[in-house]
Formats: sequence, structure tokens, C-alpha cells
Amino acid sequence: MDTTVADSVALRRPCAVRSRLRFGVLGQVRYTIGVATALIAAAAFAATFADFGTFENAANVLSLFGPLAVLSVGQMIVVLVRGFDLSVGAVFALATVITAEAMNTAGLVGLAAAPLVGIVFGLLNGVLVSYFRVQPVIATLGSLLLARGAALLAAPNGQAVILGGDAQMVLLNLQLANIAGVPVTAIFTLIVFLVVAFVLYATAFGRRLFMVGGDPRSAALVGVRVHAVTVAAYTLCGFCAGLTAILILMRTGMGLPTEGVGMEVQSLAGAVIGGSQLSGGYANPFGVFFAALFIQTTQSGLNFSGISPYAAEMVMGCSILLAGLLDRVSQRIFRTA
Amino acid sequence: MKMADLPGSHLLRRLPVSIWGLVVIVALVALFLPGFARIGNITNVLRVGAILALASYGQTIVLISGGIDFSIGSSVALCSVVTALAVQQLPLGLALTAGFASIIGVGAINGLLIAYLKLSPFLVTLGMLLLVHGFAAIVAGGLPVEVPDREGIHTLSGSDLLGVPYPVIIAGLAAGALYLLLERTTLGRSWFLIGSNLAAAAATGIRLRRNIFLAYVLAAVFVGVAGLILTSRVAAGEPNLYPTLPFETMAACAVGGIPLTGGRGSALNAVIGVIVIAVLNNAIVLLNFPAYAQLSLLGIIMVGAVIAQGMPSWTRPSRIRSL
Amino acid sequence: MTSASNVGPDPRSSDAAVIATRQPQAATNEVLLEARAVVKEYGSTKALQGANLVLRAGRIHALMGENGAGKSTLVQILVGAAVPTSGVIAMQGRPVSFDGVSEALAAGVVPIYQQSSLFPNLTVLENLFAFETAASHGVAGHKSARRRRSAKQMLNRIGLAVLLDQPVASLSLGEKQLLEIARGLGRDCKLLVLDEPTAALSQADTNRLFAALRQLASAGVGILYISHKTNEIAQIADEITVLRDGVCVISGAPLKSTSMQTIVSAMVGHAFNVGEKNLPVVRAPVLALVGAALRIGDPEVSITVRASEILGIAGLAGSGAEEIGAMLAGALACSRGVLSVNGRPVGRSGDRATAVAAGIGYVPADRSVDGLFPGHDALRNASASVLDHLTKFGLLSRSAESIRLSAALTNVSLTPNQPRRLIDEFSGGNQQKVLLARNLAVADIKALVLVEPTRGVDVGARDIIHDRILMAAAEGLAVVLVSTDLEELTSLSHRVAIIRDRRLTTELPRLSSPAAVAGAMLGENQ
Amino acid sequence: MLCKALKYAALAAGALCLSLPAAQAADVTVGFSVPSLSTAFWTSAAYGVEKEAEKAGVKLVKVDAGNDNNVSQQIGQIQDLMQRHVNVLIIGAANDDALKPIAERAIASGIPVIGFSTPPNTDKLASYIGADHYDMGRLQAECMGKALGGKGKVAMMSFITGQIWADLRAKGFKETLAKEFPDIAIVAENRLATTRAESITVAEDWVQRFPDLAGIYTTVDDMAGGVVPALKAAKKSVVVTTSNLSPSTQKMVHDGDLPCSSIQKIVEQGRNALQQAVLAARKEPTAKAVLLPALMVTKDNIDTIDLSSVSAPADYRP
Repeated sequence: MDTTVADSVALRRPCAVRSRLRFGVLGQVRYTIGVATALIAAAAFAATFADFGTFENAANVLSLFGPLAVLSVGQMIVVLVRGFDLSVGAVFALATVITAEAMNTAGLVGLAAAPLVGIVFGLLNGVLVSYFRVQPVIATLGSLLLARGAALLAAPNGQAVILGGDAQMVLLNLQLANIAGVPVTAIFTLIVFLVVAFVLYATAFGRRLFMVGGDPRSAALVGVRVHAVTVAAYTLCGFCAGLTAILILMRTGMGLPTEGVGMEVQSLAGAVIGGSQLSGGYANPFGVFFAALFIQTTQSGLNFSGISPYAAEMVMGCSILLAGLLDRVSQRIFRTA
Repeated sequence: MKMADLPGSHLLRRLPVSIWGLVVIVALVALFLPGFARIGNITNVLRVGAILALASYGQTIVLISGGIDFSIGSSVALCSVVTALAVQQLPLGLALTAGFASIIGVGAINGLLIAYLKLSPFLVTLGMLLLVHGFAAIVAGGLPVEVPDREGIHTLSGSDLLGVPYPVIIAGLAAGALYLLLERTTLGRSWFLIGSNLAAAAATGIRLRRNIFLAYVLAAVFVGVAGLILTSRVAAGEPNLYPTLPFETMAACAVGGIPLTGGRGSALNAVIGVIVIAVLNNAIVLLNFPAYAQLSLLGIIMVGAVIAQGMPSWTRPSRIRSL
Repeated sequence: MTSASNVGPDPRSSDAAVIATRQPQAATNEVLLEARAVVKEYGSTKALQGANLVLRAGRIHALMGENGAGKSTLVQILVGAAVPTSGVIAMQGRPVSFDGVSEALAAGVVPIYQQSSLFPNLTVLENLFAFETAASHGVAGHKSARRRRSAKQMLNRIGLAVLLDQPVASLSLGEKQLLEIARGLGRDCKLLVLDEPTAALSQADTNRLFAALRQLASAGVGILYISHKTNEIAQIADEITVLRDGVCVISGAPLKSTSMQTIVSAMVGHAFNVGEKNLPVVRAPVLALVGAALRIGDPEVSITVRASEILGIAGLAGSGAEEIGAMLAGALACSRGVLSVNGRPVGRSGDRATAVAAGIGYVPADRSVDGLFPGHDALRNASASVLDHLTKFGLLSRSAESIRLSAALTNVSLTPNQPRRLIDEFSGGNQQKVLLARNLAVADIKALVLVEPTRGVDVGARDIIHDRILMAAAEGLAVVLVSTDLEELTSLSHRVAIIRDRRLTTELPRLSSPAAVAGAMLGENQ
Repeated sequence: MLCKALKYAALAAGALCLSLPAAQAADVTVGFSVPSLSTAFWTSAAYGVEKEAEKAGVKLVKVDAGNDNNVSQQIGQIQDLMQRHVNVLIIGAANDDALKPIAERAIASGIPVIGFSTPPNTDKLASYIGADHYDMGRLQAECMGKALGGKGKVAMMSFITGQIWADLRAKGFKETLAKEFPDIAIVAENRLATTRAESITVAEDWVQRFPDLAGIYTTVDDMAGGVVPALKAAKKSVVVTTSNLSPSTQKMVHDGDLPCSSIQKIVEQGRNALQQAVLAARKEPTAKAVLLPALMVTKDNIDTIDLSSVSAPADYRP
């Protein structure tokens, strides 16, 4: 009864096109939520406020959404490997303080301190979560408190560290500069996203991130060094927090130890609205890019209307709940094969 | 009656070994730090600790049933705002019940979304953190909403019975109530089973949705009591009343040896965790460390305690040998 | 998950050529891999105490043993997933120590795991090249046409018709196992290690696997084949090694000259007779499922089970047998149909709470997924279904729980009988006994549904579970036994219902032979 | 993947500039940016600005950064107000140096900026309305000195760092104490507490650490509102001095729980700020600075003060 391989294939009917449709398109719907919400918010505010719908305001929103976007893409990488990072807000605050001090002593080259601080805390989180098997909530909560305390200690008796003359001028000009109408900070953010997209989709390391997120046990069984990949994911997230510090320095011109309160929650909202699934395995930088744009558009729109910022906070809360619902619905779509 | 059959014995058996390390440290601090053992200082530590303890009891219930709750910081703030607004028309008693009811309301909404809509507890409570805080801030508006002193608002948090502040007594009674709820009721036992293995709990016929919903509501009861004490202490409606409360309760539970993955934990764990954190915070103040160092030290202690607890499990393979 | 951008051919990925053109690396019968006196200890427990194994090129070597005998530990050591405490592993004469799976892969040792080591969020193509991605650095060009072509060949080889860009989450259990096998076979390897590969396969797929394995053996590849199914071993293997309690009781004996009886008694350590059991007399109908269909469009199924009757349900993986068992237990909501006990319909379908109230016990298929509570002791695992009856004045009384449940645990002869020990520290067989005790402890239990009650259970515990099932039936319980262990099914059931493509096709009378049941399960003449 | 990304970007950018740029609004729109509307000071200030805006018939848009730490948030909000083409900006800076660049950018783009109480640290402001915070500190020192009879230990809650007005007030207090009451020693200073709850905790700790503590300096009356009842409940007789006069503080002065409060006419400042803003918007000359004197309020002279110019009514919601 030794059926040859060839004719056995004929027996089995090829999968219907329907299932390709289901997974080709539906698999991607989670990533388009970010774009959809951004468009809806932009259209709604443009309709109510004449000045909101101008190209000039688009540039304004683009110049403001950078920090949140870069933090969110960092958070996305960690959520991809089934973790998350509560310390991003405190880490970038510490990074602004240390970088401001470094730039005041060593000039522009001090800017390199920002990503360094981010990488140090990213490594700490990664090692705690992988090798010491500490749950992400506790590990990153610990480093949140550590970074917040360190930021206040690093700043001379808790005071803000003001950037010296020339360093501030350079950063300030960068903040205001734009190329063909598009603010430099937005271009900086887009470059970060393109690099992350390249790492995720085109490199073996990126594929390993998806593997560890999809099923860590299987990843180990096929020879992926799961601990190393987890540490790298947290380090990348810390690196993004460091980059955010540069953007904030450009905007405020000083290292403020108390900056970034609540940014960890907003960055998580950005990641989740951008299509990431908390159970890991799913990530799309462009979904997150537009989710961050949606959050900033909403905040700017509400600033236009002058109603209290707490309305923006409530909208953010609602969008996290909405993202939770979509997370559940898309899980259900996948399970029914 | 073997040791194993003593009523509390299974609780003691389940405490990770690292707890005793922490208890020793606390004892050392108590003995050698000048000014620590003074009655005034002890009551002060316990009074602040009591509020954290009550909120931690709520977090313990949620953690045991396999969930997590970030929204308690905002719900205690909402309680203070609702109480402060209600007291202008209603007598203090009714106003406080309105505040308490608002916390139960937040707990019920969490329960509904998590139990019946099956959403992730992490996302729901984070969303509620922002929603409730925003709502409280808008409703409170500008001027701090005062609770006039004539109503005796301060008795709940300020005065004491035979030298022991009311909040400490309430926290003690609540610890007993939590023990009974967790260890001696079928609802409490179902939380352990749900937290340990949700699918298995379903197969044994445990009413998942109802019990998970009740977990968030009963957790809100404990947080509600903490909210009332905080409101009486501050005597005003403050949208930013205690924003770090959720993180501190998680730190207390973690230091106390309650795993965040669910299925294990007890009132004793929570109490020990809270005492350790309250004492070490106080030590920092007494040693005149700059207040900022308190933040960093709390972070280091918390992670250190969790790593210490992780240690023994490295040798015993916890995975079920199903092969 | 979108597939990667097209970044040109990948210079480094190893080219998975079609099997037929591979040159034999080693002359047949030459020793490929040898394990000598391998010891492995986990803390205090000794998983392996001096096991030795000789694997030759071109020969299919079977490895059998009860659970907890050290089989999977030995396999993990061979494929580099674990490091032995002592002992030597030699590859073609040279001693080697694999530090991690990738080193074993490089040496040509390719594993095919039983618990599928696939990635639900990645596509079929990405899963097929998971090994390469784990090891390679820099740009991974898995979009390259050459990889897609060799991926198609891997799939055709095993006859798996799925789309390369389809996420693995959407595949069925059988398709996942086939994908796992396709990936293993596609690798350029000297030694192939298969761990229970046919657990979820249909007979047709199993035949195709065996054809591929024979082809590989003839091309000089050594094969280590681990399985519980004695009939498969007899069909495919050349020689056999049996492990018991970490020691090789039979090592490398040619299968031709070794009878099944000696193999099984070597595994169990005492004579094992597949005698026929005397079954209780059948009485009035108790459990009835009428006109039930899981999903809209599924054919309707109606089953009634009488008191003291044991109804066997047999069906291949994916045939719907396990789902029907779950519907009978009230654990799975059916879109149509009514479940009733003694004529009274059970409330909302799919709600186990109402089913337990109606007296239906349920031992689910996979104990670690929906059976046990890790981190809790055996007593609490056993008392889960009867908590409401253990209260005094409304409070859960610990003494009532320990008295009543300790009795239930001794009843199923839990060994060692220490109810306070954590469930994690018990063997698979004892864990299954605890699940059984949990259901039998329900006061007014009227029916008991068991799905694969003895899967991955040692033969000793298997006997005890069978006896307890018979005793329960004798006491008047209506028992439903869903199993792929045909010996168990035929020896215990009054009648065996055959399920194929979600339809109740035929019903075989008592004491039909396992072969007859197997044939019925497959349907046409295959 | 890359081609898909560019498609997304083009799509979104196009949508953002759907409608045509709006016509220039005829009347004056005033943008008012503050660090946090949930403090008594800024609420009373907003009340003054709002009342004056109604009187002057100009449109007012208020934005609130959420709390004193949200510097980057406030900068973003001011950028949004500039996009909204407000005719003039009144700014109370969360941090004076951080707000300097954005303020100067607004002025350069033709939007005059009025500094309110904590102005951006730039000399290009159209006008500055504030109070003499150093003087308010001095008055608190005098009141504390008299109440303690010239000797004893005092602790200071001097608000968070980076707030010029708080630093000035603390400096006024310290220097006056040193000059006029040398025997009063400052034993502790806290730069973290701002809200009522935080100040209660700090007060309770101090009372434990310094059993013989005689006086506590609080920068704003929100803090005093928390500290006074807490000390009363703990049966500690400690003299508390503060600044500003929200409704609850007025009652405490009446009941004698607070010996005094150095105040500034906040509502008055709000009115002046709006008036200067309208002048600046219409390119008319404005006063470089409008400094309102600090006043000492004690039990006996509280009834003579025109409270409507000092604090917003209790039920006002910004």
C-alpha cells in the first residue's frame, strides 16, 4: 500500500482561495487600525476648526508626535517578545539630564550620552527579565523607580540642567528646521521607523524576534538563543527611549528630571493601537507610526478646542480599551481556521 | 496534630524562603536605627502602611485570580473627588458612601470588561487608569474641592483607639477578612484555581465569568476602604491623590512573595510585603537620605526580593512533567 | 504577518536539495552515533542512569519506554537540547558535546519534535526555514525564489498541500505535524530523530511518512524513531532499544527476533496480559445527546449511553471524536442539539457548571492544558469540583476537604499517597488518577466522559485507571471513553462508535479486534 | 513592505490638508497657557482673565499642561495655539527657561506674548504681570517671627524646583528670617511636595523627626490646607504660614488656625493680563510690567480685604 509521493498530492484538494483571503487580508487588518484612527481624528478636527486642516498645522503635528512615536516603536519591539517596558518615561528623563550635563561639558559630542543611557537601562531590563526570570512588570517597574530617583539625584539638587549657549542653539535650530516643509524631527522619527522596519523584516535577528514572540519554547528547540534575543529586544527599547531624550532636548533645551510622567502608558497605547498583541508575536512599525500620529492629532485637536487636557486623557483611555477589544476580536479570527 | 495540619501551616509553607531574609533586615532596622522604635514613629509608619495594605489586599485578590489592576490609583482619587462634591449637598456619611460606591463602580466596570468581554486585564485597567483620572480631573475642575472640617472628616484617618490609629485597626481587620475570603470560601478557592489554570477551572465546572467579575468587585471593596481613609486624611477632592498607588501595591505583593502570574498568594504575603516597604521607606526618611533616593531604593529592593524568590525555583522544575 | 521585502537571493542559506539527488555520507551499517553510559540528573531525580545506544547509518532504530523512563531526556541530549551529567556521546567515533541545538544541527543531527516546535504567527515558508534563521546572521533572504522552490519540494515530498504564505495558526493539528516532519526531512542530515511523529496523523499520512523514512534509510541516513505505538514500531523499525527507569533493558535488539510480548514486559518489568475484562450488565439509558452539531453545517450526531455501559468512541485526529466527547460532557457548546441526563435536559450547552450540577464527570484530553492546577497540592486538585459540598456554616472547612478527598485519592491508589504534595511532583499516571478522583468525588455523579485517559501514562497506572473505570460503570455510571488506544477501547467498551468527518458512521459490537476498529476509522478500502 | 509604507504616508498627509486655510477671524482671540489648572492660584488667575475677556468681548482659549512637570506638553500646546492663529498669548510658564524659545518664536511670528506670574525667561515680552514674590516671602517671615516670639525651629516646604516665583518667595523668607529673627533655625527644606496629600506626609515625618519643631513655611495655601488639619489631628501646636487666600484658607485665618497669609491679588492680576493682551493684540502701547504689591492678611484685617480681587469664588470651574 506504498502510495508514491506524486499521486498522494492529487488526492488532497489545494486550500481554497478563501482561506488565503482570510489570512492574506485579515491578518493585516490589525495594522491598519492606526492609519484609520489617524485619518478619522484628522478629518474630524479639520472639519470643526478651520485652522486645523492646513498643511502648516500638519507640519506642526508632525513636529510634535516624534517623542511619542519613537517611544511607541521601542515598546512595540518589547511587546513583540511578550514583554513590556514601564521604565521608558523615567529612562528618557534621566537621559535628558545626563545628556544635558554631558553636552555642557563636552559640547555636541555629549549627545551620544542619550542612547547610551537608554541602552544601559535596556540591558538591565533585558537581563532581569530573561536570565533572572523576573516578570516584566516588576523588572521595568523597578528600573522606572531607579531611573526616576537617579534623574533627580543626577540633576543638581533636583534642578533642571539647562543646555549651554551653542549646544542649545544647534538643537533649537534643528527643532525649527524643516526640509521642504517637513520638520526635521519628523524626518528623524521616520528614519528610526525605517531602520526598525528593516531590522524586523529583513534581518535574521528580526525574524528571531518574531520567533521568540510567537513561541519561545519552539524558538529554543530550533536553536534560537531566546535569552539573548530577549535582552536585545529590551536594549532596543531602551535605545529608543534614549533617542526620545534627544527629541525632548531639542524641544525644551534642558534636562528635566521630572519629565515623561505617564509617557510609558501613552507609548503602550501607541503600540497596541498600532496592532501589537500583548501575547506577543505581532508587530508592524507603520501601524505604530500612524497610531502615534493619531494620539498627537487628538491632543493637538483638543488643544485647539481649549477644553481641558483631561479630555485627551479620557480619549486615550477609551482608545486603549478599544485596542483591547480589537486585540480580542483579531485573536478570535485567527483561531477559527 | 502534625505541623502540616496546623491551620496556618500551609500558608507558612507556601512563603518563599526569601521572605525570612527581608523580615530579618526589617528587624535589624528596627533595633539599630535611632528614633525608629519611638512610639510616634511606629504609629506613623503603620498609619501610612495601613492605606497601602488595604489597597494591596485588593491587588492580591486580582493577582491571585490571574489578573492585574492599574486603575486603583485613579479610583481612590475619584472617591475623594466624589466625596468632596457630594458633601456639599449630603451629610458626610452619605457623601463617603457615594465615594465608596464610585470605587466599586470602577471595579465593576473592570470586572465586566475582563470577565464577560474577556479583554486583557492589563489593557482594561490601564485604559481605566486614564479614563477615571481624566474624569475625576474634569469633574473636580479648578479650586481644590474642600471637605469642611466641621463634619469630623478627620476622625477616620486621624484619631485612634487606645493609641492605635483607626486605619491600622481597619487594616488588621481587613487582613482577617481577606484570609477568610481567600482560604475559607469557595469563591476564594476558585480564584486560586482560575489563576493557576483557567482552562482547567472551566473543565471542573467553576463559574469563571461570575467569579472573575466578583474578584474585581471584591478587590474594589478593599481599595474602597483605602480610598475612604485617604479621603478623610486629605479632606479634599484631589484628582492626583495617589498616582503611584498601583505600582506600590504591585511592589508590596512582589516583595511579599505573590507571583504576578497568578494562582498563589495570601493575606500574610501582602501584609509582610507592605510592612517591609513601609519600614524601609521610613528608614530612608530617618537616615535623612534625600527623598529622591527613596524612589531608587524601592526599585532595587523590589527587584532584589523577586530575584531572591526566583532562586529556589531554579532547582525544582516547575513545569508539569506531562511526557 | 507580512512576508519580508524582496532583498535578493540569500547567499548563505543551505540549499535543501531534493532528497533523491543526495549522496550517501556514510556507508550503511557504519556507526553514526553512539551514546555510552549516559547519566542525567535533575536535582535529586535521576532521569538517566547509564543509558547506551548505538545508531547506524541506513538503519531505523526504535526507542521505546514508559513515561518517566528517560526517553525524552535521552532524545534531548542527542539533539543538543540538554547536557548529560556524565557519559560520552560519540559521532562517527569522535566524542562530541553539543552545546545547543544549532551545534547538533551543524553536525547533521536533525530533530522532529512531538510537541510541535512551530511558530503560529509566522507563515509556512518562515517555519520551514526556522533552523536556518536561528543560525544565520545578517540579511535573511527567505523571499528568494530558490528558497520558495525548495520549500515547495519539502511540502510535496510529504504531500502537504498548504500555501507557503499561510500563517501556521490556521493549520490543523495533523497539518502542523506534517509541516514539522517536512521541515525535518528537508534538512541535509546524517541522523534524523523523530519523537512520536504520528500522534496526530491519519493512516494515509503515516504511510507516506514511513515511505519517506525508508527512502532516507536507503540513502544512508540513520533514523531514531520514538513511539508508544507498538504496531507502528513493528512495521517500520529494524532494531529496538527499550528504556526503563533510566536504564536500557533491551539495547539494539533486531526487531525480527524480538516478540512484542518481550518488548512490552521489558517496558513494564512484569508479564502483561491483554486479557479480556468482564463488563457489568447494561441498564436504563442515562446520558443522551440528540441531534447535536458543533458548527452550523456539521452533520447531526445522536448518542445515548445507558447506566453501567461503557461506550467507546474511536476516530482519527481531526475526525471530531474528541469534540463529540466534549459535547457529551457539556464542555463544548454545540450550535444545535440537546444534552440530557435521565431525560432532563442540561441547561446552557457548553457550560460545565450546569453539566457538573447534572452529574456529568469529565476527564479532559490534555491534563496539562485543561486538567491540572500547577503549584497546588494533589488534595486541592482533587477537590476542585466538589467545593460547594465541603462547607460548614457557609465556610469552606479544611478538615472536611482533607477527610473526604484523601479517601478519594486512596481510592484511586495514588502512589505515593501524600495528598499534601504539589501536583507537579507526581508522575503523569498519578496526575491522571487525581483527575479521575476529582470526578468520582462528585456526590450524585451519573455519567463520566473520559478523553484519552491513559495518553502518556505508564502501563501500571493504566491498569489502575482501567479498573477504576470498570468499578465506576459497575456502580451504575454511564461511561464514555474517547481514545485512540485501540486495545484499551476494544477491551473496555460494550460497543465502539466510529466517527469519521464529524459523522457517526458505524458501530462495532463488543470485543471487535483493534484492527477492525482501525479499518472502520479509515473508512473506504485504504 | 517599503512600498506599502510610502503609500500609507502619502495617504495620511493628503487627508490632513483637506480643507482650505481658514479666513482670518475678525475679532481678537486670546490664547492662555498655564502649567496646571488644578491649583488654587491658576484657577483664580483663570477666573480673572475669563471675567475680563467677557467684559472686553474677546474670544479666550485656555490650555492646561496637566501638572507643573509637563514642560514639553506645554510647549506643544503653545505650538498648537500658534497654529490656531491666536492674536495674543498669555503664558504662565511651567519652567521659565524651557519656555523661552517657543515664546520668542511666537513673538517673531507676530503673536505678542504677555508673561503671567511665571513668565518665559525673555526680555521680548509685550508685558509682565506678576506680584512681588520676594515680598510675599518677607511678609511670611515677619509673621512667623512674631508668632514664634523670635526663636525656635522652622521647616520649609518650598515647592518643586525650577519655579522662579517659588524660589523668590523662599529667598525672601530665608533672608528676612536671617536678618530680623537670627535665633530661628531652618532645620529642613523639602523640594518635592506640591499637592495636599504629599505635604501631609512630609509634615507628619517632620513632626516625628523634630519633636520640638515650632513652625512650618508653606509656599502655597494648597499645602497649608493639608498640613493644618493633619497637625491638629496629631495634636501638635505648630505655627503654619502660607501665601494666597483660597476660600478654605480664608476660613482658617478666621478660625485662627493660620496666624497670617501673605497674599497677592490674583484675580486682579488676571484682569490686568487680559487688558494688556488686548492692547498688545491691537498693537497699542502696553505697560512693560504690572507689579501688584503683596499684602499681609491676619485675623483682624481679613474682613477689610476686597476678596473678589484675591480669589475666585468656591464654585467656579475653569
